[in-house]
Order: sequence, then C-alpha cells, then structure tokens
Amino acid sequence: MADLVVLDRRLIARGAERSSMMRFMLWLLPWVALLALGIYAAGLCFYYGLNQTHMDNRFAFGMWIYLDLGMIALGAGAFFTGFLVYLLKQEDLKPILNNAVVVGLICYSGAVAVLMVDVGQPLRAWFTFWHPNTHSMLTEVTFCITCYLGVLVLEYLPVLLRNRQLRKVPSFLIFEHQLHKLVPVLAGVGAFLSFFHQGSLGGLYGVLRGRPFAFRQGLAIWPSTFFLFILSAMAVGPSFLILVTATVETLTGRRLVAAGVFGRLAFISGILLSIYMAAKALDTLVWLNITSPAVGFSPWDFYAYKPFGSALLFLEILPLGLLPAFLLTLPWTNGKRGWVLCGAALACGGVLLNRFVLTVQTLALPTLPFDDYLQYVPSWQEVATFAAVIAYGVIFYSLSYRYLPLFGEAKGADKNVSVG
Amino acid sequence: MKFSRRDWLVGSAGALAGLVLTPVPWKLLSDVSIWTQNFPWIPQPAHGPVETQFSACTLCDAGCGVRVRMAAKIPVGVAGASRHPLTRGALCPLAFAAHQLNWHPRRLREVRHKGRVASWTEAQAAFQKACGEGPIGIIDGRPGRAASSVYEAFARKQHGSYPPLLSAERQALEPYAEWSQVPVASLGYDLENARTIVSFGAPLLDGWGIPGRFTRLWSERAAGAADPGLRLIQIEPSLSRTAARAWRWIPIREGSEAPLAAGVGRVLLDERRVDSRGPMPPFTLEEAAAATGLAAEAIRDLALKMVENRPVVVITAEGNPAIAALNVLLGAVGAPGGIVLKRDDAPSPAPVEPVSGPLRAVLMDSTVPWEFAASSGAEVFRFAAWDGGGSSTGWLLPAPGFLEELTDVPTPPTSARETYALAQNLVAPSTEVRGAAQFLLQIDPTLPAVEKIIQARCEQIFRARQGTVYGERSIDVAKLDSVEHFEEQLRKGAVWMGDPPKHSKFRCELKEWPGANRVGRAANWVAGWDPPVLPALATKLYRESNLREPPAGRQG
Amino acid sequence: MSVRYGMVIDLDRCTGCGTCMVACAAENNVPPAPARATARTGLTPMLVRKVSNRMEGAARREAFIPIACMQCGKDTPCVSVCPQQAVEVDKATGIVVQMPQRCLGCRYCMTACPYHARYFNWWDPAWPAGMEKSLNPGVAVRMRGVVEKCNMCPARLHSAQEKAAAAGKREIDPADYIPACAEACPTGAIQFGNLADRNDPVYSAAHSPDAFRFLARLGTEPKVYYQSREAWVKALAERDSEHATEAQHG
Amino acid sequence: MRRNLFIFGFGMALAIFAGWTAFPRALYVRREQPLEFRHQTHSAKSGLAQCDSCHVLGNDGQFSGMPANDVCAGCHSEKVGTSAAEARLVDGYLKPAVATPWLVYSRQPANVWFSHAIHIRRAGLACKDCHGNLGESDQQRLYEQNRISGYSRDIWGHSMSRLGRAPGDGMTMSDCEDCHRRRHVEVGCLGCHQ
Repeated sequence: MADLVVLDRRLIARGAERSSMMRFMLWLLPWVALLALGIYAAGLCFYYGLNQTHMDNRFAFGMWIYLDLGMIALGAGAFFTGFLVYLLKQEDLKPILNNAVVVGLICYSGAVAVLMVDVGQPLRAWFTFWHPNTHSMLTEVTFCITCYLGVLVLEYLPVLLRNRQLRKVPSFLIFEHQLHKLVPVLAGVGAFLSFFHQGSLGGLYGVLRGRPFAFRQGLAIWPSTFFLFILSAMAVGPSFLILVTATVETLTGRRLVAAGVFGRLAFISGILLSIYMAAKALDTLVWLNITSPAVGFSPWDFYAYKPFGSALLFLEILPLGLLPAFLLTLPWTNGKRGWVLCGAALACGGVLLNRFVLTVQTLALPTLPFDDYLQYVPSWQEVATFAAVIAYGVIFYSLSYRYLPLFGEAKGADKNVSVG
Repeated sequence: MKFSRRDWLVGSAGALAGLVLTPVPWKLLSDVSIWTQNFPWIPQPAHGPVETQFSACTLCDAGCGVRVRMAAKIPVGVAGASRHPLTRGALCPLAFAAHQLNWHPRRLREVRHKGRVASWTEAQAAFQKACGEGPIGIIDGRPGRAASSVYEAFARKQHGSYPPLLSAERQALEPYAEWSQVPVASLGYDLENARTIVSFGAPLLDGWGIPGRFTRLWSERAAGAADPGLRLIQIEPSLSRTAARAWRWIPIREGSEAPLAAGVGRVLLDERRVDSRGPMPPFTLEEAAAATGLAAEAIRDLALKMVENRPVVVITAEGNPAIAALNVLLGAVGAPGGIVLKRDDAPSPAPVEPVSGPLRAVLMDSTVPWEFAASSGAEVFRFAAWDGGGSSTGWLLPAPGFLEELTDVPTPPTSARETYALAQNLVAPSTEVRGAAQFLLQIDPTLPAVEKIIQARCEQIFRARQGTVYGERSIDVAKLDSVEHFEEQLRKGAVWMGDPPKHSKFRCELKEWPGANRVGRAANWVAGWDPPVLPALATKLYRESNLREPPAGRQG
Repeated sequence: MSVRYGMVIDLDRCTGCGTCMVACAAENNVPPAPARATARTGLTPMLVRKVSNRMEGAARREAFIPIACMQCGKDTPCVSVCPQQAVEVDKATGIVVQMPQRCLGCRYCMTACPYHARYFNWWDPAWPAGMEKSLNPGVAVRMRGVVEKCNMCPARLHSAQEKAAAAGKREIDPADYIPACAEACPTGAIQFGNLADRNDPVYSAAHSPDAFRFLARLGTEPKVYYQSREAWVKALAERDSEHATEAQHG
Repeated sequence: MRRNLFIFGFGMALAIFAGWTAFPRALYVRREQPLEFRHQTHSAKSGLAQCDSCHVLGNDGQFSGMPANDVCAGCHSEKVGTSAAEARLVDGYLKPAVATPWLVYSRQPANVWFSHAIHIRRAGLACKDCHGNLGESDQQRLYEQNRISGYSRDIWGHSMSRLGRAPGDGMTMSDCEDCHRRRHVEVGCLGCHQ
C-alpha cells in the first residue's frame, strides 16, 4: 500500500494538486464495481448469445445502437475542436483540446466495444474489411470509426507521454515531439473521417426505404439525415465538452479553463445548433409533405401511437433545439455560466432525443398495415453492459486527469481539493 | 557476449517483422475464418444416397398417402403423395414433420411397469398370468386392420372382450347406422357429389376426416368464389378457421346446435320444402330463435339456403341424433351427395359378445387415444410409441413409431368408397419395440400372423376383381394378372380404391324427433391426430407464431 | 432467357392451417423453438399471419396471410445495407440470397426489411438427441447469431439443376423445382413460377385484376404477389388506404 | 548500432525459418486411413481402369463419392489375399455392413454445394482436372487434418505459399473462383453454397 502511494505521487505531475490516494480509490471503487458487473453481463451475451437481451426479430436494434449513436454524437467535440484549433486556427480553444481528445477517445472506444457485443458473430466482424459492400452505410461507419479511433489514439499519445515518469525516457520525448508536429495533420484527417462517419451514422437510417418513418430523400448519394447528423454532432460536441469540463471543475473545485473559453464554445455550439434546427425543420417539412406520402404512408399516422406523439417532434425542435440555440448565442445569456450550462445540457438532450427517435421509434412503428406497434424494454444485461461503458469512461477520464496534464499544468487554484 | 533486455526487445521486434514474411499470420487468419463459418458443434446432416419411397401415414385413421424422402436409409422429409385418390397430395401440417417423431424426447424406449423400467419377458409373464386368471379386454383404436383381427381372434379364444372404440367421425355416423340397420363401418359421406355442405361445428377445413380430401374439394369448387359450386355453411359459436373460409358463417350460442336443427326442421316441414312426412321437431321457430340467439328470419333463411342448392348434407363434429335427424329430413341419407354406403354389405362375423363380469386385464393397442382410460380394477397393458405422460399405472410397452412396422390401412371412416393400403416398415427401430399383435402372437403362436391376414385381404380384394390401384399409374384390379402383383403394388405405396357399390339405396326413417345427446370427443387440436405428442417443429405453429392455440392434451 | 422466380398467393384459398410453415422448416433444417422462444424471437422463414377486419360478432372477417421474403427486385432494401455482402440478388434467378456463413449478425438488414421477413438465430441450433439424423442433407444448418430468411429452397433448385445436367440439359424442368411451401399447400393457394415467362401460370395470375403486392408503393418491386376478391383484404395492401387506416384507429 | 541491426536480423531470420518449416508441421495432424488402399492396384491389376467403375455418377445427378460397401463387396465378398487390411475390410466393414469411415481428402465444408454432374456432364471436366492423378497413385496418400478448420490439407494445397500447384492440389473457394473466371462461368453465392 505504502509504495503504491509513493508510485501514485511519482506519477502525478509536479506542482499539480491532486486528492489523496485513498480518496481517489474510494471515488473509483463504485465505478470499478459497475465495470465488473457490465463485463459479466457482456460475458453472458458472448457465452449464451443475444437471447440474453430483449431484442427480437422486429426490434433488431435496441438500446445499444441508440446509445452508440448518442455517444458518438457527443464525442464529436474531439474532432471538431481539433478542426477549429488547427485548421481554423482558433488558438484560444487550445486549452480545451487535450480534454476533448480524451472525451472523444472514451466515447468512440466505448461505442466500438458495445458494438462488438451487439453483433451475433463478433469473430466474423472483420469480414467487413475483407468483403466490404461499398454501398452500405454501415461499411462507411465501420471503416471511418475504426480509422478515427486509431487517429484518436495517436492524438492521445502525446498527452500520455507528457506524464511525469514517461517524460524521463528520452526516446519517448523525441517521439512525442515528432507526434506533436503531426498533430495538425491528424486533426485534419480526424476531421475528415469524422465528417464521414457522423454522416453515415445518419445515413444508416435515412437510407431505409423500407422504414418510411426514417427514410429521407437524398442529396447526391446521401440522404438528408447524413448532413443533419454532421451538423448536429458539430453543434453538440462543444456543448458536451462544456458540460464535462464544468462537471470536472465542480468535482475538483478548480477553474480549469479560462473564463472566455466556455463562451466561445457556447457561441459556436449555438450558431451551429440554429443552423441545424433550420435545416432539420426544412427536412421535416419535406418529409411530411413529399417523402412519406409518396410511399403510401400518411406521416401523421406515425404519431398516432402513444407515448410517441407528435409532441416528441416539437419537443425536439423547440425546447431542446431553438431554446438552447438562443441561450448559447444571445450575448446576455452567453456570458452567464449558469445559462450556458443549461443551454449546453438542453442541446445535448435534444440530440440524444433525436437519436432515440431515429433508432427506437423507427423500429417500434409498424410498416405493414396489419402490423402492431411494438414495445421493447432492454434486459438487465443490456443495461449493465452499457453502464460498464460509462464506468469505463469515468475511470479512464479520472486516471487521465490525475496523471496527465489535461488542462496544461493546473497552477495555483484553491486548495480544497476533492476527488479526481 | 551477454544479452541485455534491450537486445531481447530488438530481437523480438525482428522476429515479429519476420513472421509477416511467413505463412503464419495469413494461414492462421484463413483457417480461423473457415472455422468461424463452420463451427464443429453445429449439427451436420447425415450424407448418403437419396431415394424416394411411397407409403401411408399411420398417425391417424385417415391414412393419407405420403412420399418419404430418404437419405442413407433415414427419412429426411415427408410430403403428400399426389397419386392418392382421396388426399391427392394434401396432408395436415403435422405430417410434414412426422419423420422426426421417432426421435421425440418422449419416445417410449423401454418397457415400464408402474413407472419403473422393466423387460419384455416380465411383461409377457405378467400378461400370461393375467390370461390364466380371468377375462382379458382388448381395446383397439382403429378397428378393421390386420392387427385388429389378431385381437379379435385372441379375444374369442380367451373369452375376453373386444369392444369397438369409435373415432369422433365414426360416432357422428352412429345415428344413421342405428336408424337404417346398416353397420356404421359401411357408411360414409359422399362429399364429392354434394353441392351444399352444412357443418355444425365440424372442423372441415382443419383436419376433419381425411384432411386432404375436403380441402382439395373445397379449393377446387368453392375457394374464393362469390357463388361457389360447393356451398359450405359453417354453424359455430366462434370464428374458426373453417368458419373464416366458409361461404356463410352462422354464429350461434354455445351448445344451441340442436335447437337450431329443430328450428330449421320446423321451417322445412311447415313450408313443405321437403317431401317427407318426418316427425315434427319439439321446438317452434321462435323457441329455436330464442335458444340460438339468431333472428327467426335468419333461421328461415338458413333453412331455405339448405334446400336451394342440392344435394345437401349436414355434418356434425360429434355424434348428435338431434342434428343427424336433419339429414333424414333432407333425404340426404342413402342418396348421392349425402350419406352413402361405401360397399355392398359383406356379412361381418358376429361381434365378440361382451364379458359380463369385471375384466382381469386390459390390453391397449398403440392407436388408442392417450386420454382413453380403461375400466378400473383391470391391470393395464398399454402399447404406445410415445409417452403422453401422467400414466404410472400398469404396463407401458414401447410400440413401433412412424413407419417402423408393416401395417395395413383400411378405409377411413368418412370415405365414401372402400380403400386399402399398406404402410411399409421403412425405418429400422432404434430400440426394441413390439406391436400389440406381435406381442400376442408370441404368447399364442396359433393366432393368424399379420402378414398372412394382409395377404388374405389382398387375395379377397383381388378375387372380387373390382376397384382400381393408384400407384405410379392407376390400374384397374381387373387388369392385374396376379394377386402377388397386386400386393407388390400396395407394398410399393399404391392405394386400392373400390368402385361405388351396385345398389347404394337404403331406407332410413325416424319414429319421432330424437333428443339431443352428444357422444364422442370433440375435435382435437388438429382433429384426428392420434399420437400423444406433436412433432418438434409444431412449435412453429403455436409458439413461434400466433397462428394456433397451444396443444390441448398434446405434448409438444 | 432470364428467369425471375416469384409467387402468387391466393389469400381466399389460405385456410391458415400452417402446413407451409412446417414444410418450410423441415425442408430448410430450421430448428424447433427452444423453451424461451416466443412469436417475436422465432425462426419462421415462412410465417402465416392472422388478420381481421377488426370488427366483432357476426360482422367479423378473418384472413390468413403467408409471409415469406418478398424477393424485392428493385433497390432491394436488405442488399444495399449489408456491410459485408452476405446478401445478393442472384443474377440468374432473381432470388434474394442470404448467406448466413458470411453474415456477422449486425441485423441491419432486419431493420431495413419492411416485411419483417428476416429472422435472427437468437439461440444455438439444437434438436432433441438423435433427431439431427433426420435433417435434410442438402441444407447447411445455420449457427447462432446470424440472420436467415427464405432463399426459395435452394436445395431443391440444386437437385433440379443436377438432374438437368445429368440428362445433358441446360434448363431445369420446372416441375423439378417447387419450394416446399408451394408444394405442401393443401389448397394450392401458393403458386410458384417464373414471372419473366409469359406462358407461366404465375405470370397471368400476377397480372390479374385481383392481384396486388404489399407496400408496393415503396417501389421495391417484390416478386411475391397476393390476390383476393375481398375488398377489406385488398385494402391491407397499402398503409394509407382509407380502410386500413380506419381499421387502425377504429 | 550495428549490433542492434545484427540482432534484429537474427530474430527475423529465425522467425522466417520457423514459420516456413515448423509451423506447417504444427498446424496439421496426421491421421491414418481405416484401410490401406491403393488406386493403382485396383486400376491396373483388377482392370477397374475407369474412375466411374467405383465412383458412380447416377442418372439423377447423384454422385456416389466414396463407393458404398456393396460396390467393394462386388469383388471382396470373401477375402482376396491375406493382408491385414483385407481382413479388416471384409470382417470389420463388409460383413457387419458398417460403412468404411474413409477420411476424404476433398471433403468440403457443410455450406458448400458441389455437383459432379454439372462439372462432368455439362462442363466436360475430367476427374484429374480437380483430383489430379489420384487415380494412378500406388501409395496411399497421407491424410493431414488442419487442427483449426478440421479439413484436409488438400483443400489449402500442399505448398504453404500456394505457388506452383498441380491440379488437385488446392480446393479453396478462390481455386473454384479462378477456374470459373478462366472459363467465364459466372455464378452467384447460390451456385456453390447451400
């Protein structure tokens, strides 16, 4: 135990204030427990098969796909901030960058992990690379996400190598230095890849002509949802970063980023959100009046099934769309931390709702005239498996925060250190 | 020189680089991918020469013609034999998975006594002992087979009893037999010539009688037509499969069939729609209406529909004189398109007179419905291929399963013509099984052997020189050169069907309108399905879809 | 001459006996349901569904609709979505082919199918001890975790082709290739044939005034047609036909 | 630096050597055929010159594959000669009517459908086009089974590199595809899979 404490101390950056080893352990404990439970649940799915879930032939996708889509949307902050900093030269956002990379890495690796449990024959998943079907949105997703995950790892390395102990290895220092030169390139590549898979995730449902509730007309070879997803991801990425950072700040009781940063992020987020909302409104109108009727489905029937009334649609556009857009952009709210956080939260909620509607509601709705509306409640294995990903995220973030300079060296700051 | 840790790292790095230039990663990847596409634990079908055999289904008394696909001498598929003159290639859903029944988890594999495993010798000894001590009763689920005559002969010799056990369809014909003094085995429905069929709850499209026979008729002459050549009127409280497809569905109150029949009879007589001076039904039209929940006008309309498009025949699910009386009123008994004689009556041997006192033991043939309970007190020797469960009394003796023994298939109860076919033992039983007849023959070798009886029956049919054999081609018996040839045809899965009898007319009249008394068991999950178990694949029908109700009294 | 296999199913003839379902399962080595399986997790490449005009009492009408893969001929929804080419439209026959051994079990194709005619192997395939001896040697058993559907009894097509080749012929004898469901149907409600051949009975049946296809307006050109003379049954073809919508809300 | 280079190269050479020699031995397990059978003995001595005198292609298109017992019994109803294998054949398999459990060199996975009728009658292929000169072999070939996939080594072919293979040496999916491509015969998945 004693030398463990010593090791812990050695790993923490000089001058950085961190809570005691014991407190840190206590903080991690529940998350580790959750992680263990989830790994057990996933094990059940691997051993007995997916009959451990409550998915079925009509609800072929369940909460896993929904939350994957959600996580990847929220994780978009990583590529987008990189894009802003390195390609659009928004240097003032640099302090948030490492943080963004970690968040992105967590979201993406977590999503991929869950996907591996979700498929029936994970051992054959690699066939996609060997016999890819270039027409499939899922192929696009698979390729881009795997590549981008690699990019994120590369982006994470320099942060990792700046750990106090690792710095001591000279070759690492050189390596890190080289990587650093590379980072702008990586950011570029990352941005490119992300644009695509965010889009193709939207396409995933937009192309389903057999599901008129999700099917959308195409621009070029992509359905409109392709672009809506890119927009929405870009819009909420920064918002989610704000939320994460703010949370960490409250937990650690430190100011981690300069006051201006939140405002900038919020403003960008808000602007994009309003553009997204405009686009979405337009898209919805087209769908209501042209796309859906054309294939013999009167769109309002989709909303005839409770609890998914048309209220859901307006909820997404007004209180979870336009409202946060205003809160994040308008000068008299943009300045105030409380309003910004509230706006960011609403924005994230809006996108999560959007992903929910597209995945879960689409499958619940009947297609054949004699089909019925379906209910689906995930099994504990599904919930636990996903909870494990959250736990993994928290643990990963905590460790990164404790031992790596996520926000540059956190100088001074008040001493009442809590967790982290 | 000494190796440092660093050297090891460099060396392994080189090794890794080297491996890429060897087959190791690539071949392993390829093999693993093949493995993941053909996991060794996935069941593998057996391979071997594929051939086709024809036979008869022995799972109920309909005896439909089946075409069995065999691979490596094991049945791997069952389909209908289109050569069969009555079923014409149609089968009930369960028959298509019948070839899997022999491996059913409930297949009876060893002799059991009071639930404990015993041996054939013990069973034999016990039965012989019983024979010495008192009269034996033999229950036969399907009279008229070669095995049946073995039972009868044994019962005679032992002064035991051999009471006839009649299927639901046969019991439905009982009243006419009673009123006309014609043996019930000689009666049948002439559906082929009927133009209106009025069913009082009989599942005509759901396994009634010979399942394929009526469905084929219906699909040719009725299905989908607004004014069909064959009108099917279904009288039933609930919208059954048959009701859903009938020309008219008439929903009535549960159990009000008899009053309705009486009401219809009233209308027909009052309005002189029938030229018979039959007895007046005890109900007025209004009473009938009140009982059935139909409007009086609706009942009248039904009565008129019945006589609008003749010949008409009324069919009931179980035996019920009060409804059967309608057929007499309509003149449908002994007339074409109604209830007809299926053969010129051959003098049948006097039935074994029933035993007065209690029976010492009862032997049950494997065709006896599992629900059937023997008279109390007697020691039970029940033959069965499958264990229906819940029976720990007496002896349970493993009988041959699907297509595991040679047996003959006599005329099914509802048929309008006599038929005869053989079911070959295409499959070698996996365990030591014995049929009841075989069991009796081992006890008393002087009894006639099943093979011999079958030959005799063939001889008899061949001598009569009438009827046709439906094999690869259909040949008139008169054109066959020898009885051996005839028998060979049957052994190859051909079916013999007799010509219509020369004088089919017979008189049938009523003294007074009979009271209602239902007899016989109502149609089961799939009517007529005798085994106590269902094929494993039946789960498709009642668990993996919402198509049917879960089996009643049948083990899935 | 190009072949386009298809079916015409006469709903007025379907008595809902379920023979096609059992025959299909036996032909294609579909395992029986494990204890926990339900109507929503079953394996029924051919599934007969019971529908009604949603009225009660004497006015109630019911019909039975056999649903198998509709073999969509245009923009086949399941083909374009599969990430690793486990689904294809066979050039020679027009059959939409699912290759379970290539499938990774992502189930994207199932969400894409408007007819819910694709099924996932939620359990390991299992038969009571010894019963695997009675499996059809012409069909490979699928493993757990893959999607399967009606491939129009390829084993029967194969033996027909083999027979033709042995006789030195190029074209198969149509009488040699009939899917299990069509062969088994006791009322002849399921007609199978070549829709590209004007002399084939299914061609005229598919073009009869009573013929229709479900959700035809999705534009996927299914090769499975239905026919009925009853208005309320025909009204089930499209979702927005007023009868259908009235049936939902009524 | 040079030392590192040397060590690196050494490790590399070692791996390459092992990968090409030890690996194939480790990957396959050698298995004995139930009987010692020589094609040449049968073709030359017993005048069964043609493959189809034992491996029959029926008129319905069915291919017998490994000859059934009664085919062997045609000559071996009683022991011919005194070899142990002969005794095993007659007493062990023919008399008790037990099918000889041959290990089939060209056995394909369960999901593969291959029709001899189509390849012989329609495409006019000769047996040796796929099976090589198996028919003339005067030795019983060694049967090597892949530990992972469980299939015969003949499917991948004898050379690990799959270079310069004779016909019959290699029966993988890509081999089928190559031949089909060369002959411009296009088939979909259904063409070869079941």
